[in-house]
Amino acid sequence: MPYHVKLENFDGPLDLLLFLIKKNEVDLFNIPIAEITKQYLEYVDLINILDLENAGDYILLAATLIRIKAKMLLPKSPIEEDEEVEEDPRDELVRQLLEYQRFKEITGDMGELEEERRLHYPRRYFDFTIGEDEYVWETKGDYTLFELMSVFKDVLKRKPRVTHHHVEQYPVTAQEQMTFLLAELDKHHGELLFYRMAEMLTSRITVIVTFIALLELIRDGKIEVTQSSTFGEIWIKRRK
Amino acid sequence: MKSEEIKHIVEALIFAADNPISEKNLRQLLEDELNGSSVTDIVTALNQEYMNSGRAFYIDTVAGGYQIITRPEYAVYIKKMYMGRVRNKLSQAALEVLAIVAFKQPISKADVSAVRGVNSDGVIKNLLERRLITISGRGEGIGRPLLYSTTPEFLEYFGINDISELPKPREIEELFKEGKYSEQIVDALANLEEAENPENTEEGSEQNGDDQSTENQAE
Amino acid sequence: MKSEEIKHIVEALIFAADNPISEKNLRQLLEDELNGSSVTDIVTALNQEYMNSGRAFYIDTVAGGYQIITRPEYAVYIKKMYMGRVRNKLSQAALEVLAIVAFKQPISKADVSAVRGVNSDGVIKNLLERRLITISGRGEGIGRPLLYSTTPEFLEYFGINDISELPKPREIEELFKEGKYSEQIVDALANLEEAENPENTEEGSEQNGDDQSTENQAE
Repeated sequence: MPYHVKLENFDGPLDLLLFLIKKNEVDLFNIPIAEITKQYLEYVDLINILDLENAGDYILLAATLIRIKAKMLLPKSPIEEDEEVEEDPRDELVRQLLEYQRFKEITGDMGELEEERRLHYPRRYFDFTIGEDEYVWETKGDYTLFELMSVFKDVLKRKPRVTHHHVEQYPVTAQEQMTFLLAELDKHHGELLFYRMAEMLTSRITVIVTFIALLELIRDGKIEVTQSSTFGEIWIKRRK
Repeated sequence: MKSEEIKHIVEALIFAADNPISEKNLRQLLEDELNGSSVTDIVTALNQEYMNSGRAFYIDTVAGGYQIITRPEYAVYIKKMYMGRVRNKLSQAALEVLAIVAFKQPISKADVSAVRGVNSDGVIKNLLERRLITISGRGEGIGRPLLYSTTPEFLEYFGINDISELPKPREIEELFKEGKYSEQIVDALANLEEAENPENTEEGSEQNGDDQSTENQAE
Repeated sequence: MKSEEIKHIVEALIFAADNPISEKNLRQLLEDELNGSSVTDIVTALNQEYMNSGRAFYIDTVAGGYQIITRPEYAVYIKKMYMGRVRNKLSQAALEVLAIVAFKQPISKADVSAVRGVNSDGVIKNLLERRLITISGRGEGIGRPLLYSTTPEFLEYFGINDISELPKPREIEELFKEGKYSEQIVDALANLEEAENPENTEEGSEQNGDDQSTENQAE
């Protein structure tokens, strides 16, 4: 009779290990590490395919098993012998298995409690309209911290982060403003107060772009700018 | 089936329904067992019993069907029972604002609104009145805006002792990050499993050294 | 107020409550009218009446309160009524996590995962969603991890009045005694266990093979 194991039934590496120990009918306190490790690794190969989410945990235990195996094969170094006398490399694992087993054992009983309770149904419909303009009760009016967290997460997700990626096409280009500036200068006999020029502009962004255009024109040597004092009036002049 | 038995099934169904249950629905659930008897008669009989034994509830006939409700004379007590809760029930908007204040406190009104993308002044006022949030200081920015934080009442509502016990945004993100397989899939598999093999003990799975035909649920 | 009247008010309140209602809560709602009478006696009397008249429901003591629920024999019909709308049973993994949280609460996610030897984040999130566990504080250790505990809904879910009604996990010593192994290993393991077990104090969990007088302050 071929054996078939339902892999999804294993709730983690310890569960699998306990299963192997039981299946092989070996003493939990004297685990034949070599054989159990071999079998464990065979299962892990399969689990890797099926239980990707927890594959790491299965592999971690595989590594532990291999380490224990290696430790048991090695002759004890004198130093080690001094430090931990009689320490079996398997002890920690056994302890972990027993601790896990404690809780695993009672899940069956808890499942029975659950089963039994599911045969009983409480009332689900609450609709108390007491006289006109009275409340219609809503049930479970309180929220949990988890629900608060849930709402927080949803709000953050819902909101497109406008503040960070606010991309907008400028209504004007530096090129346009260079042309505009030169035309204005021509209109005003080649001389213009910067602030007068700024007054003609409607938006802040246009002022900024115009300023860039101004710098561009200075670099090209087409205009020059003079200021009589700090914070004083800025004169823009056409260079001939 | 005896008519007494049918009566009690009808009672159980009306009792446990999460909405008024229609006669048609009751008939479907009882399949053919109802046969000759009339649902109306059964309900009348039940109500007669309730009346005779002075029960505090009765079965009412509403548009959608039957529902079991308490007699009006007890309304005053029930109202008292629910009153506090109803008053405390937070709207979705309030819950959102509360969540933002809780996990980003201290925070200004403008920042709350910015996160939600909706003006939240009204909701904030409401939460202030309920004493779930409070003004806790002023920010550094332009105009030094008022900053809001949660109150001890807030902690009580959510059953924690101290503001430091509130999860950090990083922890929230961690909690909600999606695994490769969502829990629902795992659950679904487990249930499938159960349906196929009510005993999930491994008894039958005999070992067989090399024969690794660990085929998924063969059978 | 006559005792008959009080009985019916109690009945109405238990009937209309959407959660198990505690004796304390009932007393508050009845103010001083309850005075001499015992809520337990009233509930017993009501249950006797339900029994005698063959009602399909009865009052159960659950999660530290009273709740009116249907008798198990009607489950098959009600289940049919709710078909497809009832929550799945808990998975084996979820039951494991609940068992660990129930007996080691408050406990961090990392500690739950350590006992199970497998990452339990997804299961914990699912249990939070189902309100069977809740965040109850922060631990003292590194990074002050969030701690989890069971909820009243947990008790209600398993139909128990308090946590002591859960099946107890065997003591680790008892498990040791099952095997045939040398006395030394038992002692070594028991010490290890003891040193690590005082759980809640977190600090004390200095693993130490030799007998550090970490006398069982736990349990």
